[in-house]
Amino acid sequence: MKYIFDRLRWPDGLRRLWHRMGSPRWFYETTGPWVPWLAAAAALLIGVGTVWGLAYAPPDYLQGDSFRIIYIHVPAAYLAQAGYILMAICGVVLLVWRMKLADMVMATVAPIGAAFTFLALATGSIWGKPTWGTYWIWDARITSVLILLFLYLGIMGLRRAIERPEAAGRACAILAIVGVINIPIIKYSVDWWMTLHQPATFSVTSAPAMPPIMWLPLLLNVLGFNLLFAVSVIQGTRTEVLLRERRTRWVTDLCRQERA
Amino acid sequence: MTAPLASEPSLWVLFRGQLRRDLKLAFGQPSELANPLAFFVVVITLFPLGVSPEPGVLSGMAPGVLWIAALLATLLGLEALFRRDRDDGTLEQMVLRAQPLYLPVVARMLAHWMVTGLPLTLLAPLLGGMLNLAPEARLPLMLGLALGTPVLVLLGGVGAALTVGLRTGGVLLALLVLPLFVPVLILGVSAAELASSGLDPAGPLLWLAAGASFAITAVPFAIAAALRIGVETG
Amino acid sequence: MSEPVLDISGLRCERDDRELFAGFDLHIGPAEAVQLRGPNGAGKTTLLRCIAGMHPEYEGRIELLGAPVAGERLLFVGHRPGISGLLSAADNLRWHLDLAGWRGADSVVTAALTRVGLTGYDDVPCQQLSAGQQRRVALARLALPTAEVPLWLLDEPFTALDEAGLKLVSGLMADRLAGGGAILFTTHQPAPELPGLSTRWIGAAA
Amino acid sequence: MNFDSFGEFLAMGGHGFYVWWSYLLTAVVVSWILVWPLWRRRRFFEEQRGRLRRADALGQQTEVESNAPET
Repeated sequence: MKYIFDRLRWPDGLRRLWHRMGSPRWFYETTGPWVPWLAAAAALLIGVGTVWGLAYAPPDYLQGDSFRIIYIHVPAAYLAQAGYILMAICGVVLLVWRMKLADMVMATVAPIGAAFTFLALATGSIWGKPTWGTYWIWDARITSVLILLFLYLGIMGLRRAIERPEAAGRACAILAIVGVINIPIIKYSVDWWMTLHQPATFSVTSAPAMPPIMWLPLLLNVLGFNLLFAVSVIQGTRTEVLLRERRTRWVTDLCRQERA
Repeated sequence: MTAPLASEPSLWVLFRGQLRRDLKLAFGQPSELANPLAFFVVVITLFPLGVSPEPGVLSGMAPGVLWIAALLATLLGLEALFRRDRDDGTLEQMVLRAQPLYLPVVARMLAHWMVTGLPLTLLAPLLGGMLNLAPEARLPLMLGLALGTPVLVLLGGVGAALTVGLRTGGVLLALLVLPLFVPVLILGVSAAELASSGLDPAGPLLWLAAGASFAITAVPFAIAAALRIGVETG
Repeated sequence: MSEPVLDISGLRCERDDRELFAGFDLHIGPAEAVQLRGPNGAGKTTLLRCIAGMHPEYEGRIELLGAPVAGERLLFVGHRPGISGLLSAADNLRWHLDLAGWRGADSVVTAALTRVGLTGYDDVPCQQLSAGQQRRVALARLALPTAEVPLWLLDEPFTALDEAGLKLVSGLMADRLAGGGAILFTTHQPAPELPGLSTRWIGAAA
Repeated sequence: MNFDSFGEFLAMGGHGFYVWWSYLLTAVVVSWILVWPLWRRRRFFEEQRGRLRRADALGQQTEVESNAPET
């Protein structure tokens, strides 16, 4: 893969950018100014989307007002999967190009992704109570998300268990790649299994043809949560950069400045 | 400058040598060989005692019980898979010397499957009979296990390789690999269930066959990469 | 001077967040042996593992015959014997031949065991042998035809050996040097008499 | 506005309990996600500051460990 990549004709600028991106210091210094802007945009989008969704969108004709949980459940469920895929991509970058920064991103994404997975699971379960009359049902979607949570916990456990950070990074990369290949297989097998056992399950999120006044706030929240995810990953990675590079000159100098 | 080897290195010798060594090691310790099988039988015995001895109830849950017991028995055998080799240094010799590492890894997993997955598969119809499994489900159950246990052993091998140098191995290993076992469990159980309700089990069995061929091709690379980490420093 | 077998330059290596050595250079030519000396914890073992590719936390250049190090072109004897206690000496050695894909006959195994003074112990499980005998089984790998590789890395090859064992190992090393190989080894014992032997200090006591 | 009064808004057509719990939980988890790295970062700077102060007090060279090359 690296062989193919190295032999493609990349524009010089892109190639330089790619190599510079490998530098944790570059990441730390470049992304610093982005954070307030991203955070502000995230707050705006989520604020508008949530208020709109909670107060202005009409109730669902079947589920009434409980459907308003959708405005956080869907973004959380989406980020839960996106986070795992991001980890696997970082894993490939780490294994192929040995880019330390990819490992730092991967280490940061794991707990954040797990948090969103937990959130998707919890909101889904709370939503289940008014919809199905019980907090827990072995619905295909919820079951897959639960397994996804186990996968996240496995990666976090593995990273904690391995002492050398360098080895922990590559071990997690392997596990993330194996896991990401498995995720669609798990999802389809669970879906298929559930339909085999309880045909025609009432699916909560496939309400037919939502009117724009209902899906626009959802879109806003999905975008907003994406930015929120980006903010927390960038912040977390910046901290991770400092911790791992604590013995380099530039971090020591930074600590000195902070003191003044 | 240096004398060449007697001839070009032979990949077949590499594969066969590893397989022969691992089988010798396995059969050198009959108790370790028998433990996962005994566990399999004991777990299955618990279900009629813990749930219900009613033949009707048993036959309904037989495929699931047999598969979960097989899953746990596989898991039980995984922890020691690379540990002894790591401790006595043979693992680092294998990682250093074997070229490509893929071949001895496949041989290692094949040997492990021959002493765990294969006997489980052969034993399953007998225990299925004790659980009142429908006779027409016997063959699909065995086929499912024959195709599914290699996948379990391979995926488990990744977990075992990743945790080979760790003190907290056992529980972490279960957390790492059990979620990955889910599709195999579902496909294996549904093949047996479809057959026992008189339907065609070919669908899930074909999926299992596809999964097995993919796993045999791709997963040893992941195991090899994980083993390289496992022998580093320490 | 001929092309070096092992060529290390500007090597900097850490372990457990601590720098062991930096700016380390070492060149070993054919038929040369280098004894690595230094206090405990100086990084002798880590250096050997770096070269063998089993310690990735390093910066610098390590080349074997002008190419990145490949495991099949060196022979590594570490603290761990590389011998399975449940298998017989012969089975263990046969496996080491198999690992290298060696097609030849099994007679070389018997020859190697004879060379290390274990005639007749072929089929005894290694764990039933004494510590010194087990050490000899591990070192019998040096007498196999697959040991004819450009570089040997030996970590404390003389521990747990008696006078005769010591002679035996230095004899094997001398043979390899005569065959044009290069050897890098560590030891706490006084170094044996070897042609082309030099000493290299590592760590504080330099 | 979809609701006639604030009370109705809170009640969410009888589903208020579920809706508000979900949003509260989300608020908690999201704030944890955002605060945790900042907290870690602050703790890191405090630790480093302590180390630097100790190094300065000893009057030694102030480079903590200067052997790591610049990246």
